[in-house]
Amino acid sequence: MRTLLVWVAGCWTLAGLSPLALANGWNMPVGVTDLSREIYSLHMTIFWICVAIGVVVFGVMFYSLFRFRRSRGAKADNFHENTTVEVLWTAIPLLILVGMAVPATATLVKMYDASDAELDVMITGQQWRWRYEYLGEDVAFTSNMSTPRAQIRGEEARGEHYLLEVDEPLVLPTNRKVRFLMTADDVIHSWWVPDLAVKQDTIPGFINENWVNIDEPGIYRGQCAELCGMDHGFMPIVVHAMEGEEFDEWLAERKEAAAEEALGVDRDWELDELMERGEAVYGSICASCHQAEGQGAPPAFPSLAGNERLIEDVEWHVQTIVNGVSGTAMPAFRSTLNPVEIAAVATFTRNAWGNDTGDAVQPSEIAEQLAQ
Amino acid sequence: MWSVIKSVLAAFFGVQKERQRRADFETGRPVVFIAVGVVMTLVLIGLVALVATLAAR
Amino acid sequence: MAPKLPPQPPLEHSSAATAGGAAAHHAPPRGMLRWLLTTNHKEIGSLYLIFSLIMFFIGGIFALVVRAELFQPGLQLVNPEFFNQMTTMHGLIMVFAAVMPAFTGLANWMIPLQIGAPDMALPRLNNFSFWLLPVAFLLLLSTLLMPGGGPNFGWTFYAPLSTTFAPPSTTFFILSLHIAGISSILGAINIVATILNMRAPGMRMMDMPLFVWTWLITAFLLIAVMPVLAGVITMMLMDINFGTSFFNAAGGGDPVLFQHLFWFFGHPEVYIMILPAFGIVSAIIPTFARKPLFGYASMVYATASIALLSFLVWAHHMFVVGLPLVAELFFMYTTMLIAVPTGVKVFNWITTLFRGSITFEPPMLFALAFVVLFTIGGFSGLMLAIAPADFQYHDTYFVVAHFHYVLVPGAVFAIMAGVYYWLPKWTGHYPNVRLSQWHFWLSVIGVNLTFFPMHFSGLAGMPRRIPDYALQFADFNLVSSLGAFMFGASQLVFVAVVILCVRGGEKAPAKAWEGAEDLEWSVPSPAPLHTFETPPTFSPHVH
Amino acid sequence: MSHEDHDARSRNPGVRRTVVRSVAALIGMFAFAFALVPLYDVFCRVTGINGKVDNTAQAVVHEGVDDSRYVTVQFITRGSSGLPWRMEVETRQVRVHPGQTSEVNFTFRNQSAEANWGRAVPSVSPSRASRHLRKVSCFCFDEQYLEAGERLELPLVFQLARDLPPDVNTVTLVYTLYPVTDARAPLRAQVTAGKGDEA
Repeated sequence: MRTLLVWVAGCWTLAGLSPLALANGWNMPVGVTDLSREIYSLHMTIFWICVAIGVVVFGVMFYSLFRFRRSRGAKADNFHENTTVEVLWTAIPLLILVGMAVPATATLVKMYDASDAELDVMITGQQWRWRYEYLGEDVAFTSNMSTPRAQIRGEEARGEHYLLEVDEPLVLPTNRKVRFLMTADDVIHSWWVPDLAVKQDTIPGFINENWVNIDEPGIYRGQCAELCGMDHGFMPIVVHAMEGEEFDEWLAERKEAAAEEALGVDRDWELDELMERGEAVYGSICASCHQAEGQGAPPAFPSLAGNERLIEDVEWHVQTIVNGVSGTAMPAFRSTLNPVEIAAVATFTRNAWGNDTGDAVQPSEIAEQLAQ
Repeated sequence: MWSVIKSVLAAFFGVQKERQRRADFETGRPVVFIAVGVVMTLVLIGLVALVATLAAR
Repeated sequence: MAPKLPPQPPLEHSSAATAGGAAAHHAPPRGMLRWLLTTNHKEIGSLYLIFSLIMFFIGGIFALVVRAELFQPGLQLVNPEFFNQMTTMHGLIMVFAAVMPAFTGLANWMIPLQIGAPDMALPRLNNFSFWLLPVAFLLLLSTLLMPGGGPNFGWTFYAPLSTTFAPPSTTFFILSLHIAGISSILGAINIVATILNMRAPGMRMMDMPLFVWTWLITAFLLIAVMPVLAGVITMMLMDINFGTSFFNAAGGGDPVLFQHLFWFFGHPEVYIMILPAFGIVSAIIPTFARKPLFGYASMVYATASIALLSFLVWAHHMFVVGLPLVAELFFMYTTMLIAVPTGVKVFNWITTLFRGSITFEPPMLFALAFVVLFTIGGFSGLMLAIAPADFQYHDTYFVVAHFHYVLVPGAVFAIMAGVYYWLPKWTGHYPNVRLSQWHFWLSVIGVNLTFFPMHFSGLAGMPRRIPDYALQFADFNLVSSLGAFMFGASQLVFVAVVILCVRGGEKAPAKAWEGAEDLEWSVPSPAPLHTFETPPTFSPHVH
Repeated sequence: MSHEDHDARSRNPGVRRTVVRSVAALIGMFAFAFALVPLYDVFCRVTGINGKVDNTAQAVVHEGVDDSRYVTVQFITRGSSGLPWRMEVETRQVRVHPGQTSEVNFTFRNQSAEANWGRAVPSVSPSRASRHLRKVSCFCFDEQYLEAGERLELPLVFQLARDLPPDVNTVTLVYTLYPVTDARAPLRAQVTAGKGDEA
């Protein structure tokens, strides 16, 4: 008898928990796009249908368990078939689901219509960072997680947006339809921002399409949602949505900065200038594999500190950075880093951690090799 | 043949009378039921694909 | 889960009795050799169940390493590379080494007894398909010690992470899955041959208990689906070692093709893991409600149609991979169409309870927990079927909560219910009721503490398979980890119950449970090594 | 239960028949798994799923130009690790009428110190448009061979079918450069070398 009461109490608290699901942080975000609101309402509709069916089903079950206990002298009946009841309890859920299929289809059709967008952004998933390119604006940058590794190891206090902060967020205009072209360089990743209700796998060698039309400015955070290897949990996505005019200003600024960076290629750079710039590039991109002190994690990721071949053969060193190594996790940075960054990180890795070869790789050499 | 189709449809729907079950097992041969089942599955695929293409338009 | 058949008492007694009349009957080999060479379905059944329990604990330890790391934000215990190996191995061991062998063990034990057959159709093949398993999974576990580590690409081993970017041990992973696949295939052939050809005279196909019916359908699914898995991993092997590019875009291949092939195997596989559970629960609930199963015919027909319909729904695992709109709609509709006839079978069990005369022995407790918690898993399954909503659920902890609810309180509780239900028949003793209840309540609370918060962390935006998470998911993961350790510990109570039950405990008569009707209860408890030498006369009673 | 009884049971005709049928089904399903690969390819080409584009040259269909609407065709070129080539397109996007044939030039540059083989793998978005994209001549049909530092300009001649769904007004064609694994490269080398060595 006692077991039954505890049992019933246990299950009813479970059912009771469901209203809690409405509280913020417990449930799916409503989001800031029409689609995300539609998906949220689909989610809550099917949720409440399930709760309703659950209450009825478990109600009948617990009533029978309680009422027809043998210890209460219940005599067993012998009926074991009533197809009309069975037809009913199959037809009703089927009708409910067919009813759900209609709005779901409408939402899905809308989700697949990425036509006449005002802005095209190419999103490329790489092993363990995202690369954004504004098509036609030749503004492109890589977005790396900016949570310091010390916070992950627990040596420092964790910031508010722990693991969900990047050095270069994807900046998008509000109230404009933005079309995403998504692909990957190595393995399958998945670009997901819950507030925008956009989740799309990025598949190497293939292009996927999606779109968003953000209503409110703000910062929306997401993560990679497809297992992609060691740092799958450490390649966040931050979208910074701003008003249309503000976005145009930002874009113009970035174009200018990119042009200026291109100009900077021809002049000769000082060694320490390159070292400082190289250290920043190394920290955000290369450290995740070759580690902060360049010791790497052999055999998967070779060590750079005291690497004879690197020290002796600058040609091979630059080649590896520019063209990567096929079949390994070392990507080609030819199209992701500009000549200044490649020269800077090459110089840094040739002079840091005791490698001090003393030579500075000039951006002009890299640019000339790339433009060859 | 029609009764076999009816039985397979009942199976898809998931509800069947005991009497019908007894009749099915006594008279029908299993391979007939399997064949009709496969054919009905193909018909179901066609139907659902049709609905999907119409809905996608 | 793992009745260690005591080597001595029941065997001597039975073989002596039955050997009386037969010609010079050579004594069975002694000790270890006996278990290695046994062709008896009862011994092989016990071997399967013991193996499955050991693997259940190994898989459980991998899960506890995962949960220990996720206890708090930050990386405290393992590096991400090893964390991925733990999640992958947890998935592989639990699916292929714990749940499937456990059901095969119950099938080996009970199918011959329930259809009145002396043994399985192909006893030597039966022995061979068991002893393939330790080989396969020792090989799989040994990959953890190989340079580059064990498989770290998830139990779904999507290409190209599992082909071009995989550790060198992947070839061993493929070999071990091949061996495990062959073992399941041979087991399935054995079961189909036994059920179709060796029923007691008078027992027609329609008089078979539901556990035998569901296992027949499962065996057909295994025969249809395991070769597709073998095909996929062979293609993977050729991609990795022989320079083909089935799944490599560079050579004209397509990683999405891998997902189609894998899930074409994958979804019938999850039905393979739940149909026997339906069979077990459909045997237990009528027994303890002392009332025939409601809608036996519907149950049989629905299970039969699942064998075909389960092949139409595979791409609901791939809603966000970039399927065209028509395909997305097709699979949403088929998933809805199949979810209903399968889900409503739960109502049959509940109506069996209605106006019954119910008692709550351990098997019944687990069966009832199965009905309640499996239904919760079924509801989250219905939510996942809505394709637009799946864009937010896919690859988050909401999906993890869904499939754990249908697998842990689903398949695993049904296996435990089966073990509690048939232990008296296997060992001749009732399991200790007090300890069983402790095991039940600790498991139920542990399961809910572990997996219910995952619904919320998933909805709030926590992706799957990540070793560390943002601060807003901290509380959910804390509760989940506590629950996981509680659930893990409570399985030790289960081992105690089983060992005590094998050793001693309250004597059980042949018909151990008052409401039991199937053929296995006509055999003495503990079941002698050789039963139904002369086929029993079977009189069909109404279902 | 002596061994003879074991054998007697397994020689029972029913068991043998079931085993034979099961093994046949097994071999059938294993073959079916491998047959799915070409089936998938054909199915993708026919329905244009997954942006797969037909890699064989198609003749121009003279069905007249539908100048009632413009379609923007965008081109994106992407390198990949392990192939030191650079691939650029002369114009980022072109506006064409369905039915109109147009040509765009792509330049390939081998930036490494030794000759190697590469191949451009196409992908079209939205995937439902790939069925209506006819490629008359395209460098993506076969593997390219570039000497060290060689620069090569290759045209893409294509035509958008008139029956392109009306709601598609932007088609993006992405080419990803991949190294040709040396397993096949020497084979191609003899072929071209045989044809005279100016390559």
